[in-house]
Amino acid sequence: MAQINLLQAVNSALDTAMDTDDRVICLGEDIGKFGGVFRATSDLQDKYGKARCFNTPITEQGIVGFSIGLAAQGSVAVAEIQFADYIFPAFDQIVNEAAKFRYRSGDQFNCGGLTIRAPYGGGISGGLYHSQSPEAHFCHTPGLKVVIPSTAYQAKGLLLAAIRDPDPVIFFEPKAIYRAEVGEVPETDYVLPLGVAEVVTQGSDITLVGWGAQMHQLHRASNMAAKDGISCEVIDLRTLLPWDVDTVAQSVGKTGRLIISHEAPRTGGFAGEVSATIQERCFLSLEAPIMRITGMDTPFPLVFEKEYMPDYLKVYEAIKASVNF
Amino acid sequence: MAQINLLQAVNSALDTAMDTDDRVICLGEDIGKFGGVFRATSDLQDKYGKARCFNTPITEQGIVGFSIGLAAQGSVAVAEIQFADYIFPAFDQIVNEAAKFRYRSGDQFNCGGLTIRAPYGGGISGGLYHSQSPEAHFCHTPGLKVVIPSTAYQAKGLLLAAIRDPDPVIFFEPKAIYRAEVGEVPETDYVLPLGVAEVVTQGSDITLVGWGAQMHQLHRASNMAAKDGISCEVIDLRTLLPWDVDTVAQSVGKTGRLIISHEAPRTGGFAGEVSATIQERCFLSLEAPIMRITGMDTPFPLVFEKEYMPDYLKVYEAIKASVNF
Amino acid sequence: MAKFDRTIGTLRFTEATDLSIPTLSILDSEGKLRKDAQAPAIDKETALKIYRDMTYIRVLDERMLAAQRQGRLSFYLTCTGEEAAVVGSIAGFADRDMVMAQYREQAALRYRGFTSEQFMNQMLSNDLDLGKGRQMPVHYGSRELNYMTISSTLATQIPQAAGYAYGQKLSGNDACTVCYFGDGAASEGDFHAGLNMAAVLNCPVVFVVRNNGYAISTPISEQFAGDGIAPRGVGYGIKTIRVDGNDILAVYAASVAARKLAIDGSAPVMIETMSYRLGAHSTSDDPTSYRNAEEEQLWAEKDPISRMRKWLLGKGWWSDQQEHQLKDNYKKEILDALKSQEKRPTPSLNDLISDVYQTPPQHLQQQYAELQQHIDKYPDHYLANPAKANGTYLSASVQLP
Amino acid sequence: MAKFDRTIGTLRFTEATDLSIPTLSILDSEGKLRKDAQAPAIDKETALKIYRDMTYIRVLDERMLAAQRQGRLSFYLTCTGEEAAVVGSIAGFADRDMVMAQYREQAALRYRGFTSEQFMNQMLSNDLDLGKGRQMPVHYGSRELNYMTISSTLATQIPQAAGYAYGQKLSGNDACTVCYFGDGAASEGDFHAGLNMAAVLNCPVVFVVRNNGYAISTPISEQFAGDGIAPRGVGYGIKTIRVDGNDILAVYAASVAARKLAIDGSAPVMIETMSYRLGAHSTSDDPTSYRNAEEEQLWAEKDPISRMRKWLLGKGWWSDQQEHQLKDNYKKEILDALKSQEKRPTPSLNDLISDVYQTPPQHLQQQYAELQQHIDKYPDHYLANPAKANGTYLSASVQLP
Ligand SMILES: Cc1ncc(C[n+]2csc(CCOP(=O)(O)OP(=O)(O)O)c2C)c(N)n1
Ligand SMILES: Cc1ncc(C[n+]2csc(CCOP(=O)(O)OP(=O)(O)O)c2C)c(N)n1
Ligand SMILES: [Mg+2]
Ligand SMILES: [Mg+2]
Repeated sequence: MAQINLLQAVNSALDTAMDTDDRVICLGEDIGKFGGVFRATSDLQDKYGKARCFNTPITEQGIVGFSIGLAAQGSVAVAEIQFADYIFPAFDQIVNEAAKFRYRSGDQFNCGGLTIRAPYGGGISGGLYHSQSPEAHFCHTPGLKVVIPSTAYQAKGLLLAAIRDPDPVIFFEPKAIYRAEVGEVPETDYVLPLGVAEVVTQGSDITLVGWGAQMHQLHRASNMAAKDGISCEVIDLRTLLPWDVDTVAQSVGKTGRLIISHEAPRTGGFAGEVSATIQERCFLSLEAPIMRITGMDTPFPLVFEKEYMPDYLKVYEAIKASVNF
Repeated sequence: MAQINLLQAVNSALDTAMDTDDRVICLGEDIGKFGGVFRATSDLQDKYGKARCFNTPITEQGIVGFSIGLAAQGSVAVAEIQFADYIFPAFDQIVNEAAKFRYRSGDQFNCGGLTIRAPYGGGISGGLYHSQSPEAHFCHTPGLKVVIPSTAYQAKGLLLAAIRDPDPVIFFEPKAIYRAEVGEVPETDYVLPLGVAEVVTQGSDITLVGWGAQMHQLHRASNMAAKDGISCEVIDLRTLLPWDVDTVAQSVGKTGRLIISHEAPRTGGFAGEVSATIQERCFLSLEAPIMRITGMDTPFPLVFEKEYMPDYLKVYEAIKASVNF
Repeated sequence: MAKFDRTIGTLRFTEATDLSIPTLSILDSEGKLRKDAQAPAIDKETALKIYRDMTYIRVLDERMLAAQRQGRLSFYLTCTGEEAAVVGSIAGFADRDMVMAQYREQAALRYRGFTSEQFMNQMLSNDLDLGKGRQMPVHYGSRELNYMTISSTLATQIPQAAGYAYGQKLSGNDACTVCYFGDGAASEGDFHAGLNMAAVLNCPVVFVVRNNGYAISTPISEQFAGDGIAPRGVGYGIKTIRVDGNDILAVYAASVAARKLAIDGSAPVMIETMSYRLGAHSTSDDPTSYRNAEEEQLWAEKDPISRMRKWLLGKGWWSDQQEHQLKDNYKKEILDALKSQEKRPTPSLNDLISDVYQTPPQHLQQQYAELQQHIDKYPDHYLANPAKANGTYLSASVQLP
Repeated sequence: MAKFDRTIGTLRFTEATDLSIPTLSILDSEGKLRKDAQAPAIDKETALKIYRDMTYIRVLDERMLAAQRQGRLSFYLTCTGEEAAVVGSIAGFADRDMVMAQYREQAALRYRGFTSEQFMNQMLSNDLDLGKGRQMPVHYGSRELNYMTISSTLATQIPQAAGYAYGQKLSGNDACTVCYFGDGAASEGDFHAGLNMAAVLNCPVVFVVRNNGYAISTPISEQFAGDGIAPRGVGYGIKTIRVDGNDILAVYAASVAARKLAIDGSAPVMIETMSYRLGAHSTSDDPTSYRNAEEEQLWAEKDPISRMRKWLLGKGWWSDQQEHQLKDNYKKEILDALKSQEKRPTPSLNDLISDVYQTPPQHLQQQYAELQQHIDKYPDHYLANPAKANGTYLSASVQLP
């Protein structure tokens, strides 16, 4: 096993997917010879040819529409959207088409072979249009699956699972930790299950739930809290739709406290869904209000990015507030 | 004051807006001579001319983009999207552009003159693409306001407020009750405040929160519950973004119980946001879990529309469950 | 690819009139071959199949309009006036070619073999509907007949068709995709995305643009300012032809040629069929408020079916007697099918949640269990023959879709 | 409007080559007037202003590239190679015309009078940035100069420009909108929406398409298959011209004529400037992996600034001495501005939440109050000169935007 970073793990997953299945096709803006602006598709065109790994014109609605058609025909389409901020022109194709394709046809047709990859999130001084976390928009769309890895190991296993999953999957990659996040990743083929959360740290006093780059803030906050004698159970959701309610509910049943954290703005963010559901399931176990530590209800800022972000200090303060409630 | 229906109230608001301000322009698919497929813009082209009320080509992204430009220039653009189901091609223009226009320019430019009207919701045997309630997608977008009337009186007062509001507003109209909902509506000019909920029925045992066509299900359920001796406080949110947390929190502080209901699918729906927020604000007052009575997590169905819908019977059962918790 | 190497020293703007795209016309209004025309090779069997299917759809459309008025179905939408544009084009393709249509192309589905019962099952949302009762009437689809299920959202099928065709090319199965859409749909961003991608990625797809003068109430003069849709194809580097959409031979000839170009050349082709929507947009529409009777009359006189009949009669391939019998048979077949299929039950309640995903996830199963419990409490309130309810539910002025 | 009345009896597909759009060229590569060319009327003052602003931007671009490498700003993106396309076009418009640009048109902003300090304020996100430190470098905007704030999302400004121009027409203020975008952006659905709406709704907007051969790494051969972007304009019924984008006189002549057509005729006009992106896409890019040095060299020899200089020298309007002095002055001006403006403080923390709405709603005020409390607990951790932090934060292989 080699030590590689999250970006290399994505590349390895794509390589494995293309190698093990001729029907896998990668497409997107600048992903061909250039290997993508982040280099996630490096070498794939050389290895598998221009027919299976190619540049598209700059049209996100076209990329997704085209990929739906490919998938409906029997190919396995892995489309890259250059930044998650640019996924919105494809919103109709994703929400009205991909998500409803199987249902509306009575299962005569499906586009389950579709996976849409997009780097998401802040922390790179990207301002309004290179920083957004749009996951909640897609989590309100039955028919889609939404997956976000937080480590290199997860990235490869979850991306392979997403590509091979029989339903369309949106796969958001935490670009801020593309290189910083390094770990042991098998060179061999493996998948991690979709729809299953990972309890990363066991604990007894409070449950912390997050996904993607935000996991690192949770770990850091959890370590700080440990020094205060507070034991945090840290859960990485990994799949947001459908999400693993049981694992979170079981944990909160034990700890009685819950903090959910994400970078996206608070109002309408996915933390609200987790909070509402867990409140329904664990009402009698709750010893303090479920808290949300999130981005603020503004567009993503530039100079005040650090202040906007739901960092470990904000999580740490919330842990203390919850425990002292 | 005349008895008119909700659709006529919308028409009256548009008429008043165009009459009182030359800068108001109505545009959209089939809204000109034809007066729109629902007739919301009837007679406006005759009255105000083709320059101020006109058909556009069929391109929702174009309609919204064009309207943003109009508003930035100083016009007051009232764009119709023929069905809320068809707002998604305009998602990027709404979420990345309209919502962020003022912020990104440091308030040098704004498109506050923009209002987007769209008929939404089920109950008309419209199936997947003539029934959706996409409000939650927009409520996760700082910079927008989201408004939904439930009566003819509200429709006129809120639409006039939306058109004159200094921020871009998405105005969803409950098409299932366009004609059924009739009430006294002043012919004169008036506005209702945005961001303020209406306590429609005072009650003491449980709070019911909803908006749009769903209010009628809540009223009916509330009447049924009254016969069982349960006193419901019914709140019409009217504006979803920004929503009136204080009014709901105050009510729940009193009743200790809350049900939120909407037609859109449960997961990621706006009820989650209301639940999470009220749980934070009213934790110690809650006597039962906050419940959500919503559409199911499927695309909008056709033959099983009735089963899918969060109707008064489902709300009534939830009221009993909450009170007996 | 463009070379951009022709320079000029004087300032001149290029205008729409600099590219004049003529309309291919083979049969004149009397059903006679134009003198200068080259008629396509077409055998009697194909010609008669085309004619029968055009006629079938005319009869189906008339019957279903009436049935909708009687409240037997919630919604309907005719192909009337455009039968030659649709049947003439589909006849140029092979059965293995995928069809991705808009919603007004039931005639193509019939050409592929869709039965009267199958039409009824979909429109009545009964238990045999291939779409499991989930979509409004006329949203057909058939995997068996390579006819992609219709989506109400305009133009979304255009980039999808490009992708589907790309997949066909990679599979090497000597097939292409034929993608239909209207003059109105051609204004959507997806049109641009799909045509440009098809061209630059060499996808074997034939785009058939049905220019029928209107998009609901909006005349083409308010839809675009150029010379129709055809010049756009040229702009994308797509081989493009405009045809008289009421001339069955012109449409057929163009389609046969287009398919060959698409498959042999691995490239998209565009056909613009010039025709007219003789009926209302749908049963929710009344065109009298936005267009005049003279215009309608003018086009009614160009009726593509009677024009083809004259040609067939001229060739001695058809007789008035056959005509009467054919129509009577179709009327009976269609009415019988309506009567029998409307007695069928609705799909199973489980189809409310199946197919959202390949396997229903836990939360959906739970919601379903809760629903069943709830229905058990109010058995009379739910599951009450919703197919019937459809017939009365829609308000007459609601435009669907 | 189209009449569609020309018919033809023989089957023939129309192809891209049926519409050949030439390139307007006035100055040859030596800066001499072509024999067959009609030079536009241009006075010395305008010519020198154009030349100076082109030169200024070349100097600014060089300086800021270096500053970015030194970590003094996070990101930069040059106009190099396209100065004539941008300055030549903006010079054809009036100051009251609105500019809606993509991101590579800083030269147009300079032409309108943006100062070195103003450029720096934006790039350094300091307290005087008109955009209040909210956007990445090069996302300029100035209400005073009628220059709409740049958005990173490609092509969104195109339908907006149509709407803006429609508003100008209604206001009757004898102004138009000039809308810039690249060959890559022209593939977005918004392009189609904007151009078609502008044409059919008669909007006085001039679309300037900068065809510079690449969209990041993607060459135009993988962006479209037709003859560039110009024929699309013709398809929409828009008067269209293609010009040598490195020929200042051709660009200027076309722009002056385009503005007149747009305003007098209440109609859109399209100009395609054929040029080349001589530099990298941005400071996050390295073009060596996707194009070769020969190609770059070929285009470097066509440098629009030196071509214009030759013309000016030929006319006796410019001298080598003036040249040196001008460049030295600009270098100093720019470096001084960088030094002084980078010392300025950041905007006020309140600008994190202002302007989301005209008035911050209650929930946002509350979030802000909580943030302030939190910062008070960790005063050293936050508000630590973020402008400086920007310089080191970005990974070199992140493409922004
Ligand atoms: C994205 C989207 N926008 C709007 C509509 C509503 N709509 C349904 S049909 C139609 C007109 C389409 O006209 P055209 O493409 O010319 O087809 P025709 O009906 O003439 O065959 C409209 C606007 C829709 N279905 N989808
Ligand atoms: C909607 C959207 N998709 C993708 C991007 C990423 N992106 C930024 S610039 C660019 C290339 C644009 O090329 P072109 O329009 O030719 O302009 P040029 O850089 O050549 O001036 C891309 C793909 C974006 N900013 N917005
Ligand atoms: Mg039409
Ligand atoms: Mg370019």
